[in-house]
Amino acid sequence: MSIILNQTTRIIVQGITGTQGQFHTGQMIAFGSKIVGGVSPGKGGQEVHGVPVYDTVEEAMLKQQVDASVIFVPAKLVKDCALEALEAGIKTLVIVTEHVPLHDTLEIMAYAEKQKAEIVGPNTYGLISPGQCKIGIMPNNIFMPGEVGVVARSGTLSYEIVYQLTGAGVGQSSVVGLGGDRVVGMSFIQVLEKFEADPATKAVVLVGEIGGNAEEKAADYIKGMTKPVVAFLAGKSAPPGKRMGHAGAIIERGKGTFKSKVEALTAAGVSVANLPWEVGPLVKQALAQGSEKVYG
Amino acid sequence: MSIILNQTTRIIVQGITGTQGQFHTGQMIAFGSKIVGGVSPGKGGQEVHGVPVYDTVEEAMLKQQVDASVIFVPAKLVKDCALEALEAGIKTLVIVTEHVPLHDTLEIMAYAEKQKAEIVGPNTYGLISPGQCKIGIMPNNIFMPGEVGVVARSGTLSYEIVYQLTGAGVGQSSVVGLGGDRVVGMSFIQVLEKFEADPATKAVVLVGEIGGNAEEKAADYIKGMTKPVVAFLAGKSAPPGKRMGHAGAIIERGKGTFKSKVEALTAAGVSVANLPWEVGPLVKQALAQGSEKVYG
Amino acid sequence: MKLYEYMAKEIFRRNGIPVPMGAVFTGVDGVAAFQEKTGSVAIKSQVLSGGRGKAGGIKFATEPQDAISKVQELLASKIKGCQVETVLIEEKVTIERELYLAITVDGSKRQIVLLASVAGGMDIEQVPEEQVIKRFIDITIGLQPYATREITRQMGLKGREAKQTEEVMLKLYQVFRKYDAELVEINPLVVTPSQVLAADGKMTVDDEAAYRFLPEVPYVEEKTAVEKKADDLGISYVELDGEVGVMANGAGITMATLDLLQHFGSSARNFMDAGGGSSEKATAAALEILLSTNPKALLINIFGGITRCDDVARAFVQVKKALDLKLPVVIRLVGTNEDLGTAILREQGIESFKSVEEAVTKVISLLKGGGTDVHNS
Amino acid sequence: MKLYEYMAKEIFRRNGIPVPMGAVFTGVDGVAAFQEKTGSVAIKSQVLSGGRGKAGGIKFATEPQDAISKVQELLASKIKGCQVETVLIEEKVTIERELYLAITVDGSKRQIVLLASVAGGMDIEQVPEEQVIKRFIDITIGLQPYATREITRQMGLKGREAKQTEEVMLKLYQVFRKYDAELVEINPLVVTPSQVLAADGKMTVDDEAAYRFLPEVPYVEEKTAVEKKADDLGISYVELDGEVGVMANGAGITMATLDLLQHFGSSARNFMDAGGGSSEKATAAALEILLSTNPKALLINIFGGITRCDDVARAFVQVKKALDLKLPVVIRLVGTNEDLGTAILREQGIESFKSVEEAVTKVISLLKGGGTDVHNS
Repeated sequence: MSIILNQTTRIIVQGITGTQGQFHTGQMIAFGSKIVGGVSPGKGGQEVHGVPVYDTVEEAMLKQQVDASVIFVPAKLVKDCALEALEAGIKTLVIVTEHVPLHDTLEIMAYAEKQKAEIVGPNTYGLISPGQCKIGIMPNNIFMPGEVGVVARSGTLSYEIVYQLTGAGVGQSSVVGLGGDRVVGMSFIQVLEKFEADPATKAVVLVGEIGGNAEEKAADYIKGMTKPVVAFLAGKSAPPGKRMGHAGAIIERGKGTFKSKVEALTAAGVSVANLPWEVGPLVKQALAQGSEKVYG
Repeated sequence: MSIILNQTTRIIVQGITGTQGQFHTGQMIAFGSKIVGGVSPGKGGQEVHGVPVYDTVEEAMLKQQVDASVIFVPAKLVKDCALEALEAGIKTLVIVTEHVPLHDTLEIMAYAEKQKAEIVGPNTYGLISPGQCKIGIMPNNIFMPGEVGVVARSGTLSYEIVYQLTGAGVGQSSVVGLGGDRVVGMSFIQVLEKFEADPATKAVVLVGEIGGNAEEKAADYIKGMTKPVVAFLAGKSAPPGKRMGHAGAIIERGKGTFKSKVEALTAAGVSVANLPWEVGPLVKQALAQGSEKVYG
Repeated sequence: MKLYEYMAKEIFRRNGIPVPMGAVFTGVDGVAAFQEKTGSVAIKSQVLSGGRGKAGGIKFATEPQDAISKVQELLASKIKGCQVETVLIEEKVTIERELYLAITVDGSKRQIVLLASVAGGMDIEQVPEEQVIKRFIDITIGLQPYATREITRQMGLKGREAKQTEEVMLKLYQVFRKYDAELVEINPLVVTPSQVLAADGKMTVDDEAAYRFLPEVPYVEEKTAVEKKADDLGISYVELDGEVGVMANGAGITMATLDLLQHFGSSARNFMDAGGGSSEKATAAALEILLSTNPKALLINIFGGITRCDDVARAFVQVKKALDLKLPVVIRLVGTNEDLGTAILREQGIESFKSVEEAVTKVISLLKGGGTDVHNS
Repeated sequence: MKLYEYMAKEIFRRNGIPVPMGAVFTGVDGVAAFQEKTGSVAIKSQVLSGGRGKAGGIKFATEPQDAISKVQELLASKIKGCQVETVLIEEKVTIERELYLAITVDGSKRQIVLLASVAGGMDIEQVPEEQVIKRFIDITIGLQPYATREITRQMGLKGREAKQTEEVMLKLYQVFRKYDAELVEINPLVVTPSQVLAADGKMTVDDEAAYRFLPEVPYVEEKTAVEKKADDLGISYVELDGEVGVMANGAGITMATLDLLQHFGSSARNFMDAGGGSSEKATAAALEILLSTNPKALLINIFGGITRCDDVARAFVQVKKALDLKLPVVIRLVGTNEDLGTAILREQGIESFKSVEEAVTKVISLLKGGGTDVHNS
């Protein structure tokens, strides 16, 4: 088991004939994901890695049963392609593309709410249920099936944490990258709810960073969770007031600081790791205690 | 019992300080409707017929429990006031105003769908549950409590039919005017569903007219109804191609003709009255047969 | 309000929809020069009714003199009863195929709908429904490029043809929204070797939004003088050719009244929905309009809701005094302030009916009986 | 991109938001004439940082000579480290009260939010949250008049004050949407005896939407030369003052790398998120940027996802050959095409790490040990 994705999830790739779309379609297939179609206007009838290409999402859905779509098109075209997927009835949409204009994202989110669809991203590496399925651009070889759910705002940092987990022998049930933009679809809380409900997930790792108040809000939710949560946060050394890339690392009015996040999470019973390689041991410890709690 | 409205329905009036708003607030109160507040920007703190006036719908809803709102503001302001009611959480909205621009109506309907609210109108006389409550501008004295539901597209024609019913001793459970515009909120089918489900309604009268295909669609639904339906349709004598006011009476491509409507309704088991004063007798007959069917 | 083809095309052109090069003429001045510059031209009568092509309203010319005489011919003609007052002369374009495109509102779906077909041209109304693609548009997101791609895919268009048609759809939707249109239609949208362009253009704008029309929307008078007068009063009025002048309030009840007249063997001189909430003054003006068409009798059928019976009664008394009515008049009065209205009429010796059946049969019997105003007898 | 006050106000003015009469100066030419025409004036330094008033960046003058000398004074000054290059001189307005108005995006709600307060003015950041009205706006319907009425009601505004403030809100929302803004802010929005006007103006536009900015949106350079060069390469780069030049891919891992350097007793010379999917060429350019700031050592921390390890390895080899690197460099390389990347480096005699812990501690030990490039030893 896992969240959102499993071995039966049927996926289409929007922008499948682009460089990134082609490369990652190959990678996803190699990982075992069921890629049932691709969309690329004007390229209908072609094939990419043996996957049929359609002109529109609607056409793809006429010819295939589809559960999820992943978007690789350039930033300017993301709004159009996302609305296309949503109108066609896609309920799980992963937007990998970065540099999507903020107002476009807001329009996408409003329409997704109307269509009752879930969006991961934009600017995400995607999500993965190791051993079953992945949607996105994460490297295939760092994951290991297991019982720890991972949710992260930042991309590469969550690879680092997963790498540490796998290195420590701690496998993952699912790993979700929320995306690095100021506005993204799925939130920490939505993913934590799924992990809480997933029988295959025994503990959760939250990977956060300075800026915004997503970690503080997550902490509120975690108070009511039955499963142990371990966190790692980046940005301890960041000087105030400097904007560090797209990371939402704007420190304003004393909110969103490293300190406020650590305090909120600690108060919610989360073990906050100081260093990336402490995450694995902390998770093992939490799982051991959890077993005691449940069975002991 | 009745549909949508009953003696506990708490109503606000948007545009209560205007001429129509004031007059019909008085009429509604005289009928027994619970008017708990009015809205008129800049007039907050005043009273109309003893009803407190607020500046905004949100303010009214902070201070009163509200189930429905009725709009009397000028056409140009309807969109703003309707969206205001919908955002504030009103779930039953009656728009009496006529001459609302079509595109404004479309925007209102899209937002109502999002907010899961029901709209009656625009360009409607409203709806009434005789003996209990009315929202709108219909004359108070022609209605009689009873067990026949009436639903109509046209305003005054439905007064005529109700007048005939009351004259024939046939009382009404609820009477709903859908509104005379090309695009209106509630449809024949939505009202028929409510009548079908309402234990107090034993038969239904549908008042239609040429133009559009609302009666044909209603006929499809009526096929599955357990309660008898009697119809009266206007426009038999209308010359093709002439637009008769706002009535949607544009006869196009052989659809929406008097003949096609009569055929569709008759095929669905509806008794179609030739003359307004035949409606009462037909309803009585249907009710008598209905009783036989059920109890005999 | 319906716009003439040349007006719709001017709006299309302003908004980036390609149209053939053309010019508008109300006489022959400049026709020869335009033809010489342009070469082969189409000369198109500007009328609001459909089926103009089949009615001979479009002619072609390749010589200046021929162009002039055909313009003269068209300007002297009537199309379906309408005098041609303007012609649009356009370059003749090379047609590879003719498509159909329209955007309007589907009342029962409460949504904007785009209609498209590869079977464009004169007989679009005969095209089977399955050959017309219907796509509903959520007004909150509007028509987006992806939807146009799906439409052209369903139409079977490819490459340039598809791309240019998608562009036109997006712009046509912008026009639809920007100008408060009820209908925009291009039939045919022609594919030429280099582009797709609107060879015809229809546009109906929503009169209710007239107060916010952009300045480039022209005013088109489509009504008779009497209809226009009624319109200014906020009254729906249509001239018919029967004998009884009818005034009622509400489109449905007015139609039903016309139906009753027909049912009992007479006919209506007009459709007049005096609307809800008409004041005494407006009612008087409406009555004057009715009388101006010389009906053989008048039937006033008022069911008071917003309209108050006393207003109607007072207005009738006023008009009756001012105009010294000689024709038979029957008044039916029920609803809001009914007693007040009935009393006002009775004071003037005028009887009114509560029953519509009695009122209709009465007016017919008066007509057949010879035309005196019984209410005053 | 943040706009200067005078730019934001020009956009406000174009879009119907009243602003004080004013003019922009980069020297004293015309200052006297403007002051004489206007009378009492405010002279405002144009800088992007907040708290300008408290930092002495705003002066007043009532005489031409005084205006000139104050302009000179400001143009010679720095505000929070930024040289003042432009001043905005404005008429002094009669202030009845100062309001606050802003529109931005609430990331956690995924919605646009309007903030309003009657406690506008210099200390808005100190105003308790309950005195700031927050209203979320559904982008599908936008800010509608009714919402502005509810906001002014909550603010306790009445009559003209309320109406004019509502107008400004509606226009400010239009500006927010039309210009792809991340933030528009008016603090204070001043109420004068006749109108409400934007006495200050802040506006930040979304760089990601730069391709569709309206022509009236000016370009503001806020970055150092090196940051700008990085920006052109699509790299997030911030100069810091530590000793180790850092390149990583992804903002989070870059921050974590900086945190590790600090944890182990060193510090970073910069933040550089080379992004996902960087090509070999872009990676080489990024490395050159790093070297241009003369760090004492380099730490390259690549976790390949879209970024491929072989691209980074090849780029490093290329830069190393071209520049004859003398400083210590530590490379950590895992993820996509890791084996390929490691092999390319090994061919050139360069060792790479898999463990970030080893890489960070290694670079620090090299720094402390004296600065040779161990990978080539």
